[in-house]
Amino acid sequence: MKVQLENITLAYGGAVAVDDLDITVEDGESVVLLGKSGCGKTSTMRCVAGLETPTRGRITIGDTVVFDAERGVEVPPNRRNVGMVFQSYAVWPHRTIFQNVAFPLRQQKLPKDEIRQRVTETLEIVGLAEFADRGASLLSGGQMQRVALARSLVMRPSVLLLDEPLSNLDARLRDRLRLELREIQQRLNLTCVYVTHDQSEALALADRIALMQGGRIVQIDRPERIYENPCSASIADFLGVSNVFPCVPRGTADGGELFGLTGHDVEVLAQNVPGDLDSPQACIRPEDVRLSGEPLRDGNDWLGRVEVVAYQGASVRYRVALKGGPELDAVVGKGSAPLLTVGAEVWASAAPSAVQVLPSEVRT
Amino acid sequence: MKVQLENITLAYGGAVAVDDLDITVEDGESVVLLGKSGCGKTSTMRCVAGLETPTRGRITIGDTVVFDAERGVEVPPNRRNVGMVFQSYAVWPHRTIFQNVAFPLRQQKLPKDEIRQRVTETLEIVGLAEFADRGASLLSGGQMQRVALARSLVMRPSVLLLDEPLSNLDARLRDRLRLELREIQQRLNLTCVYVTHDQSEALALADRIALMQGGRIVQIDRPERIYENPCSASIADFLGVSNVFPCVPRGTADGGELFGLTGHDVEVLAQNVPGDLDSPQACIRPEDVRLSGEPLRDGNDWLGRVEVVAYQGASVRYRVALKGGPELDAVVGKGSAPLLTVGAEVWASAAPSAVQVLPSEVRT
Amino acid sequence: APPQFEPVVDSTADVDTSDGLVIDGERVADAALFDAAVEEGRLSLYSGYVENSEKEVIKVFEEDTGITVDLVRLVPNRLSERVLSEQGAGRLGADVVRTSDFDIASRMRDAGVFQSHRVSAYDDLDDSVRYFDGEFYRVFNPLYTFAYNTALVEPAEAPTSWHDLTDPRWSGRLGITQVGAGGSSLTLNRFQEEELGPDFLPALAEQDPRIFDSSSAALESLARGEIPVATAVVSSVNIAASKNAPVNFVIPDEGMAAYDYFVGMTDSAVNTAAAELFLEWNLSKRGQDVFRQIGEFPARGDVEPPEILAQQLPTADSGKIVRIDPEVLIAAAEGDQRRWNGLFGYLG
Amino acid sequence: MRTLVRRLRQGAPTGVLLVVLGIFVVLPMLFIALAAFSDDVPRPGSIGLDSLSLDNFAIVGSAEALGALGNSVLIAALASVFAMAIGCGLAFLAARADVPGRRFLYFVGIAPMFLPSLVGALAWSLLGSPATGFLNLMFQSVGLDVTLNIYSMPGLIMVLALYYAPYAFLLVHGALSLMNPDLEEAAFVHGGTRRRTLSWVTFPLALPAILGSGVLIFALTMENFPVAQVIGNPGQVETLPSFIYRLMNASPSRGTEAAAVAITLTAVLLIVTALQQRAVMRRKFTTGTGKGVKTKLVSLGRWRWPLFIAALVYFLLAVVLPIGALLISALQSSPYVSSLGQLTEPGALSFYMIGQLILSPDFLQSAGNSAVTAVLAALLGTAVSFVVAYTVYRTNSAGRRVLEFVAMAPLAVPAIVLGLGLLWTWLVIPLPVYGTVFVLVIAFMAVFLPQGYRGVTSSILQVDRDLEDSAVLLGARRAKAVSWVTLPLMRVGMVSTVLLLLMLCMRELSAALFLFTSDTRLLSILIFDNYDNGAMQGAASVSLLYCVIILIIALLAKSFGAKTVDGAR
Ligand SMILES: Nc1ncnc2c1ncn2[C@@H]1O[C@H](COP(=O)(O)OP(=O)(O)OP(=O)(O)O)[C@@H](O)[C@H]1O
Ligand SMILES: Nc1ncnc2c1ncn2[C@@H]1O[C@H](COP(=O)(O)OP(=O)(O)OP(=O)(O)O)[C@@H](O)[C@H]1O
Ligand SMILES: [Mg+2]
Ligand SMILES: [Mg+2]
Repeated sequence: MKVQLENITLAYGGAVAVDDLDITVEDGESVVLLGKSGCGKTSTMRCVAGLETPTRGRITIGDTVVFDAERGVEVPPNRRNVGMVFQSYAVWPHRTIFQNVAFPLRQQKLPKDEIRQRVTETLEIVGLAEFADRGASLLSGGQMQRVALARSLVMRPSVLLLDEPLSNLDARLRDRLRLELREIQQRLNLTCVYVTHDQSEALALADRIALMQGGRIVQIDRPERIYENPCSASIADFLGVSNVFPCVPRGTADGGELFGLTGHDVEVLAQNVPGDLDSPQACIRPEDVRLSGEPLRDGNDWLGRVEVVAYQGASVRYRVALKGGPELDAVVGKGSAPLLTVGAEVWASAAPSAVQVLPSEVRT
Repeated sequence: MKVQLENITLAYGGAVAVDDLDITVEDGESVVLLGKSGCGKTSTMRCVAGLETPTRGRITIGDTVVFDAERGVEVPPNRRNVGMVFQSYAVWPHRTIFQNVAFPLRQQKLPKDEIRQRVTETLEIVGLAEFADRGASLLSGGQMQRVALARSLVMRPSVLLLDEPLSNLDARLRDRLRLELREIQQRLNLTCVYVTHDQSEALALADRIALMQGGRIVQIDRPERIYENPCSASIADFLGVSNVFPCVPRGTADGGELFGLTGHDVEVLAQNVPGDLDSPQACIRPEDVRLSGEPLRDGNDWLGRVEVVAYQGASVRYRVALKGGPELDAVVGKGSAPLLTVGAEVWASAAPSAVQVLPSEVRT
Repeated sequence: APPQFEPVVDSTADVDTSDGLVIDGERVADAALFDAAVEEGRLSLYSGYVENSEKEVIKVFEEDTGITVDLVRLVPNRLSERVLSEQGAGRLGADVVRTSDFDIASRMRDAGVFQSHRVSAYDDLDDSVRYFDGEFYRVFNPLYTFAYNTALVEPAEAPTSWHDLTDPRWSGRLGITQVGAGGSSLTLNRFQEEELGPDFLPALAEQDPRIFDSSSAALESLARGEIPVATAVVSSVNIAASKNAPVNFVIPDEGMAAYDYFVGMTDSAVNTAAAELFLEWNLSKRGQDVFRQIGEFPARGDVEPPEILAQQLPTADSGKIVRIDPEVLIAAAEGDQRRWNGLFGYLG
Repeated sequence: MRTLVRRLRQGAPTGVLLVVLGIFVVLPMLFIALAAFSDDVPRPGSIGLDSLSLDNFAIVGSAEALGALGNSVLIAALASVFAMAIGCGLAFLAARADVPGRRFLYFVGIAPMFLPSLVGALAWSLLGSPATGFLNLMFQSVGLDVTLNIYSMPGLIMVLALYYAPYAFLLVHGALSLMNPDLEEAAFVHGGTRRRTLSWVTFPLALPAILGSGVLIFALTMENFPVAQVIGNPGQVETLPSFIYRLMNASPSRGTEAAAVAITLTAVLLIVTALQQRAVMRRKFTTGTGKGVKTKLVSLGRWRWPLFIAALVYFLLAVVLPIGALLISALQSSPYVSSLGQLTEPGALSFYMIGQLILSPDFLQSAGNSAVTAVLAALLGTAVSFVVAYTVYRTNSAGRRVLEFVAMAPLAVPAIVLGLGLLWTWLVIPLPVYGTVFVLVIAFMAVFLPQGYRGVTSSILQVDRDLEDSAVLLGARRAKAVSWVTLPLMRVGMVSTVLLLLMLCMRELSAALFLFTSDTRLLSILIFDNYDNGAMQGAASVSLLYCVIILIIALLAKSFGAKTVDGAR
């Protein structure tokens, strides 16, 4: 079911948590909400679920207006058929796991057998089948989180809201559940809104990613597009582009436009620069920086010294202090180049196509 | 301060959560506890903090025996000088953030000025300085988590226990805090025990990683070593080696030993195989699998069809169904190869040095 | 083993119901009234009279007539509040109301609570007994005097007159009840002012007595020996003594105060016959005798004053039973209270 | 316009509640207020606004009233402090500490409730009167030269503190048993000593319960009449309740002035309530969160036994000694005891009277009435309290503050005065309940609404909203979510509240005085009448039996909710 939020504003006491927010989630679509801690993700979800009453705006689920500040419409949460996994789990400590998970089915007045079967199935998915009769307060953090997840999954709501549902699980389990979630979502054609801070999770689960800043959506798009074309430097930064430098235009040059990094002697060549920028920032992904013994001569080559080496499993992260320039982060695949040591002199290179010049913030 | 746990066993009611566990964390060392949800990580920390009373064993912090089941020694938590970030945050809802964070310093009876200064400093580190006077229950999940972190950091304990302290924070913030944490830990020579499910976090923070399974430590070693030489297939699996196949030895061949994958026609060539294995498993990291149009002929080459393509930001994850063999996961750097589409025929290759054959479980 | 308690009231009597109600030869009701009353079978009584005493009365009445009495018992002040409220709402549940205090009774009357009923002996009754054409009657008078704890004070050493109480011997050892505690206290106060002279109360105040809020609390303390001497009501002392309390009362030389109890049939009475019978019985020799045995002073002049705890009470005309005229009492009430509070340094 | 409609719809539940509470609570109080401003008592039939005046308030300014007020405030303040200390301490021990005999301590906490304060006061006057108190006799017989004088300001304060501590106990116990120990552990780990942890986390988190019971106890001790009468009066300690009592009992009755004093008292107490409300509304006290409630016992270390013994001493003072005294006085054949030795003489004690009493129809009927009324009123009262508390703390409906004020208002009116208002109300309201048991039930619900409301709120504040909301999201109606999640989590608090109301209703006298009929007499009236007749022995016997009945009911109630909230196992 399509979920549509129009001009939603929510304030706690005086503090505005959600600020004139607009977003549409299509039927069967899975949207991941990304944003800094405290930017209003949970609050937005609570508005959709009907747990908070926005001061302004309208919320439509499917064809039904479930909230309209102007017309005084407000459908109570239990009539919205929205499932939600709470950031705080909200597992009922006085019930067993089975009872926790069976609850939504009981509400739907399903026959006992079916309830037992579906609950067991779902508990198996989250790996808690053996704990079914354990009291829910006698669980580890991750186990509780899985109970919360199972409880919402078993319900098969038309809209599912998941607030960091996997944050306390180990990587393997998270991987598995992520796939299961995606599978279930697609099979049941569930409309999903998902909050996660795990980038690979966001990418794996999202049809679209919505970026939130200060209570509003600043960009919403397909994962690879948002990843490749962030609207602003702060979004880029948020998405893991750690090399963000304020810069000033120095005119057009061979193969792109030239920018000087503010406060440094270093210049950078970039392609596809939008015209007319407030406080432009040059953004370079660490994975797009190549390190080698000699300049690559395909656009930008800077000489520098390795300052920090951080082992990251499949890759290595370097911090290189550029000569007359800022520090630059580079992530290099483990197999693709020999390991550098701290103090080594290297050439850092970046193709002009990999350099994005963006406004520091989106204009709203 | 050195922390030493000897033969610690903890049971909740009947259920054993920590089972005859031994671990020594050296002075100033940072150990990351990794393990499946529910394997006993939190319980172990609670034993160190003095919040649970093990049924057996001894715990030494520095030179003091803080717990000894046999001799009936049990030092109360507040006299152990151990800081702990709770998985459930345990932020005091009835106090302001400032009061929450200042608590440990008040306990140390520091002068007011110093308290104010240190609290402000710490709040700045976690990015909550502006919220100092906000009631702690009026915060978002991530903000509460940061309060919990700040509260333990400000205390400068001799041992710091962190139970998934960054799980609800966004990637950027997590990155930053992770560096800060590491920096503080090294500067103050703190002994740290850290639980995290984020692999890059584990790698970035750990001097050593301790792998826990079913209430015991099954492997403890330096990050890159544990990553490269897991003791067992289940550890490898846990560490993100998604290609784990049971196999049977087929004798020695050119450039290594040959194994047949159980239930399939496919064979795999491996180097450095330990002798005498129970139920050997062939483990191949997805990042070590290369996909190309033709066989690479450096050991293992299998023909297959792309089944799933998952975009992962800086890399792409493929699932390839091998002809006459199992499905194989491969992660390919975004820049290093052209994108493949579902249904494409490819050759999957892996160097024999990248194939590990391991016992399925560690013998204990 | 049961402790040896003397029953307060000896209810044996010769009851004949063959033609009306005849008890010990006295015709209490004629056949028509009695049959109608028996027909109704029960009646509802709102009473301000001491609970246990009222129950003794009811017990005997029920034995004599076979009619059940439903009792609602409240202290007179609250009784009046409740009766007036119920009356105002037209929901008065009582057939008969008994209360002390002329003021209360006449305020109830003003509110239309009572209906007049002339008892058969009406014409023989004194004007201080029948009021407003039989709307209510004075039935008996409790006697207010002082009493002592027989375990602490030898009878020979007990004070015998009110003025003895001002003897330094009793300084700090007396218990009295505050003046605002109701009509009884006001009556005693007036008695003291009129009969003992204006110096008595100041002298009593000098003795630094312990002041109680109600006479029952004072008696309770007396029985337990917390104080050796306290003002008390004869019937209460009688009942307490019957329960083995070591107390006895004094018939002071100067006499004692007698305050009034009234009974009347309500305008809204449902069980009219039973109510009428109850009035008849109350004012019959039989009824009066019951009150007498309890220790009250009967209102009918032709009934002997009681003998209580082996002391024969003086007769009405001995001058030792001092009844204050209601009008006088009401008129003096405010001034008396003010003076008393001032003398005893009492709030209120 | 549309917002207006929404406002109205949002306000609807509050509106209904306000109407209900309006009839239960506001109307009686309006009558009292009217009386306070009238020359004549505005009884049914003569209600009108024609005799309005402010004259009655002159008495409020009188030296007597001010003196009594001063005394009362001092006594109430001190008694509340002690009662709170005892109650909270016991609650902590019984709910959260590893003392020996925890279940027994729960009993210790509520047992003094079995004794109405009237009976407790009587018992203590038996024990501690300077001339013949059993304790003094005992001191004498062992040659100790001390004389305990209960008839004094300290004595009054002690008796009040002893018998009001259970209020604090019940409310705080409910809140403490919901507490998430993670919060305490966090303080413990971060260097807090045990005591510091308690004072920084545990008790502040129980603040709504503590403040709530504090206000309650303050108000109740302030207007407590029986103790003031039995203990204060012989010691010439003047208090406001005895002042009001005297006004009501004066001849002619000065009801309107009593009402004026009561109204003033109401105003004072409303201010106190408002302050307390502000403190509670400002912060969140949620501790039982969705991340688990794992109630864990706090280890007391070497304080285990000393604290246990302290609790026993309280038990001795509040229950054992008084019951003993009552027993002796119920059994003894003469009320006068000059030395303890006298009691051992043959025939000095006898069960005959008690036996007689048990079999008497009066007693049986009143016991039955009391039990029925109390059980009904306790259950309904708790239900109403819950609905009100829920509306106030869990919804955004307009007017919820008003609701809270109304719910707390009866606290501020002495029950004897409120009883009068109730009488007028139920005479005027054309429903056929006057004269039946129901009117008593309604009256008790109204009188004890504040106690019930406090009891429920102290728990409701502790349960995380997310827990209930998640049930609603999973398809439950709100009512179902409440009954499946919120209520079970609050069980300890709810059971405590029911118990509290049950005991209060069993003992309540003043509110019933004007409303009972011959068929609906209550035990408490029997006790009071006995006392009023000076029949101490009767009062003691009835009190003892009454304690037994209450004990049975309480144990039954407790066994319904015996499990604490530590999760299904
Ligand atoms: N209070 C308790 N009572 C009974 N069993 C418990 C309790 N707490 C935890 N357990 C059980 O003990 C085991 C270990 O729990 P622990 O909390 O140490 O796990 P963990 O490794 O921290 O897991 P997670 O990563 O999910 O937080 C789990 O199986 C859990 O179910
Ligand atoms: N109950 C509340 N009262 C007042 N302010 C609140 C409350 N809950 C949240 N806030 C504030 O509203 C803002 C948005 O909160 P929200 O919970 O929506 O953030 P979030 O995006 O979910 O953050 P996180 O990732 O940390 O969970 C935050 O600044 C927070 O401090
Ligand atoms: Mg959130
Ligand atoms: Mg854990």
